[in-house]
Amino acid sequence: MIPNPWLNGLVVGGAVLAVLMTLGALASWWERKFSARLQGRVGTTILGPWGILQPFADAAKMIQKEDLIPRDADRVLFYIAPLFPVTLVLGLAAVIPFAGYWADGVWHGAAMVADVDVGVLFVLALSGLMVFPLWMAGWASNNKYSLLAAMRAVAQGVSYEIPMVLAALVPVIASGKLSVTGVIAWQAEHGWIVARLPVVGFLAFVLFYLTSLAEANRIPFDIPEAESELVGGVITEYTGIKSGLFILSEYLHTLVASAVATGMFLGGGHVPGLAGLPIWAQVVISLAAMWFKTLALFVSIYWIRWSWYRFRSDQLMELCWRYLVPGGLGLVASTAVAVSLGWV
Amino acid sequence: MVAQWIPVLVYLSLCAALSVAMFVASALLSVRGRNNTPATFDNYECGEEPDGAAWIRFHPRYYIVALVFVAFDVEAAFLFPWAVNLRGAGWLPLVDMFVFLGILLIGWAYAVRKGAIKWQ
Amino acid sequence: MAIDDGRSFEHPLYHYWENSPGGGIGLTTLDRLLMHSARHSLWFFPMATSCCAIEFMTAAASRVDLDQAGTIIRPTPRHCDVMVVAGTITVKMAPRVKKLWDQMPEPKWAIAMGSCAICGDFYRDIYSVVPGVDVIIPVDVYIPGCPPNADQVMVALQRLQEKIKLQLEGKFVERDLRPGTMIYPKIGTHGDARQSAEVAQAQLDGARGLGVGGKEHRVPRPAAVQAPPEADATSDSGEQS
Amino acid sequence: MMGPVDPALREALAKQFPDVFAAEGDLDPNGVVVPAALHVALAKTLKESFGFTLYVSVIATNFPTAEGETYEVATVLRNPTTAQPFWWRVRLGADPQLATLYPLFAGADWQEREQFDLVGVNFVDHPDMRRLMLSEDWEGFPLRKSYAIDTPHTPWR
Amino acid sequence: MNLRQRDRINPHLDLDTVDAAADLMALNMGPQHPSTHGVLRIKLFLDGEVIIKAVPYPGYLHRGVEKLCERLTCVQLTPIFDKHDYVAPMTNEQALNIALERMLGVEVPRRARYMRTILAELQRLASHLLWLGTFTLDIGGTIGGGASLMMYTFREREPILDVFEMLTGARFHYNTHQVGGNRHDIPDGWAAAVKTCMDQLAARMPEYEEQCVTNSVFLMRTKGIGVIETPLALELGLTGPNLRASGVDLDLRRDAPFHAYDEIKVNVAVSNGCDTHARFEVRIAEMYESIRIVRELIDNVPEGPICSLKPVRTVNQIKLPEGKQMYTAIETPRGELGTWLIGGGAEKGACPYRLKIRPPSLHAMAALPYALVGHTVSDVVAVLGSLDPIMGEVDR
Repeated sequence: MIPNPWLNGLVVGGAVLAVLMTLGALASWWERKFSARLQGRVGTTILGPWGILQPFADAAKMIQKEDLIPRDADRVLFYIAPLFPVTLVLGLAAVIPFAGYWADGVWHGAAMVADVDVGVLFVLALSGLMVFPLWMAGWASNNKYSLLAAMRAVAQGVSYEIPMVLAALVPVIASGKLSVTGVIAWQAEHGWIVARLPVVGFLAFVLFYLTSLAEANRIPFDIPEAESELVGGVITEYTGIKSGLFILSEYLHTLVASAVATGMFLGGGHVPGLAGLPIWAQVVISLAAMWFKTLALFVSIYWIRWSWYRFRSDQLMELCWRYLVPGGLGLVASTAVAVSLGWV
Repeated sequence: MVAQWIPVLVYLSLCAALSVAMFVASALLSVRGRNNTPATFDNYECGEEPDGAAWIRFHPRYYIVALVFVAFDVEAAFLFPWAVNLRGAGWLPLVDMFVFLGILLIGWAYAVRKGAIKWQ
Repeated sequence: MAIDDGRSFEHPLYHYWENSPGGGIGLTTLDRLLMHSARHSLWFFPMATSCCAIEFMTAAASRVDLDQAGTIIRPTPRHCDVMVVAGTITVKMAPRVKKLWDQMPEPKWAIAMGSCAICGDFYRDIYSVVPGVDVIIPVDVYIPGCPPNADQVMVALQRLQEKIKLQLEGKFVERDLRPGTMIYPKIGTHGDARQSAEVAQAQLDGARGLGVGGKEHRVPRPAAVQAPPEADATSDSGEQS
Repeated sequence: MMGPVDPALREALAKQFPDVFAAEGDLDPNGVVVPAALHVALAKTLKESFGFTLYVSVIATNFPTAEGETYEVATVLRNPTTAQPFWWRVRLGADPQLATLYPLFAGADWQEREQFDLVGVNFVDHPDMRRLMLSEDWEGFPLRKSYAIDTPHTPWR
Repeated sequence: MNLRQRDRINPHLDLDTVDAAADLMALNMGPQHPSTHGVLRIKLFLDGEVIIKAVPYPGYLHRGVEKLCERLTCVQLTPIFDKHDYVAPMTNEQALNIALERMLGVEVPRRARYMRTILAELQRLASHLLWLGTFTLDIGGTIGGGASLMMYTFREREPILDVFEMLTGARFHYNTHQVGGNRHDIPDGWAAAVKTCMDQLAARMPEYEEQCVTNSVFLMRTKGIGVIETPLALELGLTGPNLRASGVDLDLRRDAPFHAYDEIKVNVAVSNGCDTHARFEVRIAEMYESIRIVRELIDNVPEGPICSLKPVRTVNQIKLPEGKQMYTAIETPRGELGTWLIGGGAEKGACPYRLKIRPPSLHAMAALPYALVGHTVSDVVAVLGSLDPIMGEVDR
């Protein structure tokens, strides 16, 4: 952490941004190779070693594509909607400590843009905002597929927000902290939430993971895209880099959501045995640990994506309101009882 | 207190600048077709002429979902201050919140029974 | 030579660059880089109608795998670079093909896959078949065969990449066959003209009632709006009992 | 087996339609020729009394003769339990009109529309007699013998 | 509300029943749409996401084949017939040639009949594999689990096409049948190749089935969706797997045998579910049955000639009797493919006077207005995929 907040935002923020953007671009290449391997294909091979330059070629192509705005579209909304998703998704990463270290028996976060004391709320709020660009895009296009997709996206986004908040309450109750660093520090001290709270912690993690999938519009919750029925979903009418920004934001969202889940439930950068090492070594190891956990979650998201089928929109809402919401309330209640009785 | 938000602000502006930069690059480099026809700017509808605008009046059930969401989201927001201060606060806040959650659950059961959240 | 000559698209800002000192060289390099990228990221729009569509799907599947060359098949024309016309185009379908072609953003290319798309094959003389898709859209690469084997799609993709390279270097002379000189068919209404007009009007009124939407729709709701008929819209759907 | 009229079935039908099935000529493998007036009644009897509930097809054919245009409409039904098909033909004049089978068989809806589209036989009382295959503004009926196969349809040919 | 499906749904585009002022969204699906299996257009009238009325518009691939058939001689017709149902060209050829043979009274040698049976069953496997892939693609999405299964089924389909290529030299449109028998005899090593192919498929099919039936989302998406009740299915003229999934035990392979089906036992899969999942089950069961039949027959192909007529030398070698009319039907992967053949056309009878093809897919499409009403937009693709239409056959 650099003492000057402006400089800290610029330097650390720039670094986080660069890493996330690179990973986001590589994620699309990696997904293509991964799905190809899953399906008995080869995947991209031609551009660069193992085709690794493919996403950059795609981006360069998208930048030069013609920018078409439908005649009947709401031009202003249509034009500005693609600005938001990438911004919002990257913004989520502002409060996540990507590393950490022990000093004086206290766990400190490192490699983070800002140690905000209401970090969890910040993450949930930005994540809730994600439906707005989708809605703007779908509505402004004046395309019926986009509109249907946008309505589904909003309904799904707001519905899954609630179990997500409830799942996020479990580590908050356990740790008594609202900042992501605080939650991780408590986990470093007492043990990771998945393990520390038997069953409840794991269920909360699963719930958070599922709702993250839904918020990131990934199969089995990718109703807003739904290529096979709604052609291109909300981005049906978007050409070139505008559609590219929406697609990029989805990759980034899975990446960042994995990082958030790691921080909230898997102890973030904490691994046992760090205490006693020099600080720089702790930071390097915890950075590696954080990314290892994050990417493991990320891989599992895509594994699910390429092997599952898609829910229907009403089944999706049914699942959320009938099972996930009361389930989340139950998790919160049981955690509260456990904490009040001093079991954890 | 405010100082901790400065890096977030800087970082968010960086993110926004990135999106804007892509827009600018696209504006500089994108091409314009010479042979565009009126059909180019029609809405895509599988190659058909669109039948009217997509802006229709929505079915009320969309709003019901939104209303139920608002109710639950406000409750969830109330839960946070309680959650932070629960440890070591004794029995009373727990019972209070259980009463609160119980009322919420009754509302939930009513909504489910009435089919208010049934999407279609 | 101006960079935009002989192309179906233009770069609105390029001539400022060209005229600035030293801009020409940088611009040529940039253009080469961009077109090199475009060449290796050709996304296909499947205008798949009949038999060739199956071989086209096979080409995307394991044995050939178009993804090797960076090709993704996207269902909406707005995201795509290459239209692959796979199959017979009928008189009824042709206006839609043309419209979808128009809806693709530049730069764009077309591949005619199979003899039906090339010339109509043995349906050529039939009343309802268009004798070759190049009557309505400019085709860049033809894949002969009935249907062509799946690997031929990959070969065609390579030919198209070569062609784009040659176009870029100014070595390829385009045939005098651009959409301006081509037939522009109109989509007729199919049996429900009255229905369409009524639905469209009702929806426009709805949009006006909401007070949102595009500029041209932002007009005050007409004073004399007739009351909606009493007919129950769901009467024929039957309750899902 | 694939013959149109099984003798036992013919015996039974002859009781109800003596005019049609009494003659020996109805064993012609081309199918029984039925007067247009009996078309619906025969289909109804077959469906309700003899179990021919599977609607297979309807085929209209144009026969230009020296006297003028004539048409034949053949209808094929199948009995799903015995898998036996049954078909009969109706001969029509220059202005082909025939009662629809849509009230009896939902499948007749599209089949009859198709025959109307291609051959030009008008099925009376059909609720939705539009063209099926060709566009609404198409002129002529392609499967009539007088329609040239390469009849130009602007603007392509 | 115990009305039959037929009575409570009006399939027609009727101005009185669709209220224009009710703010229904008129959504066109097709003619170009990733999941309409070709160029079908369905106009949906939506209330929210619920389908109030679905009006299909076929004909975007109407190639005038029946008119063309009146101008080509019987010998020239086979390659045309390949292209109707482009997913199962083999059985289409057989439908034509059986019609011609029955009209001419030509016997087919036993060896040719066995070969035809094997080819038909292999084609059924290839066709159903493609169906399985596209059906799951519709349910699972282009980017998703459905695409994975589609890639697998296309991979399994390739060996079958290779076997066809070994026999006929063509991957897709074979032109291997002729009046009186087959054109190409079995090459060396063909039986072994077929057996290898069947072993591989038999080993992998359970995996693919399991990938669907153990997936709760798949079950949720298919069960109770797109119901076509038995009386309606019969009235509409649904045939093949679609009819059997509506609870009617009718299979022309067993009930009106052609080829060598009278010499072997065919177990017919029937389901009473009437819904999308029932159609899925029936087709999967048919695939296992096809594997069994091919394995049973491949070692027992009798020796002998493969064609009872002279090899084709001129195009008007075969002449149809004038004035003779006949309906012939065989069971293709999609159902009853019938031909109404009237002899004695042009070229002194070498061309048919009229050839009406009775496509099973057209009848399946006619069920859409009934099967879709009350479901949501997402279900359109599931129902459409389960009916397995091929637009080349619908529009001809």
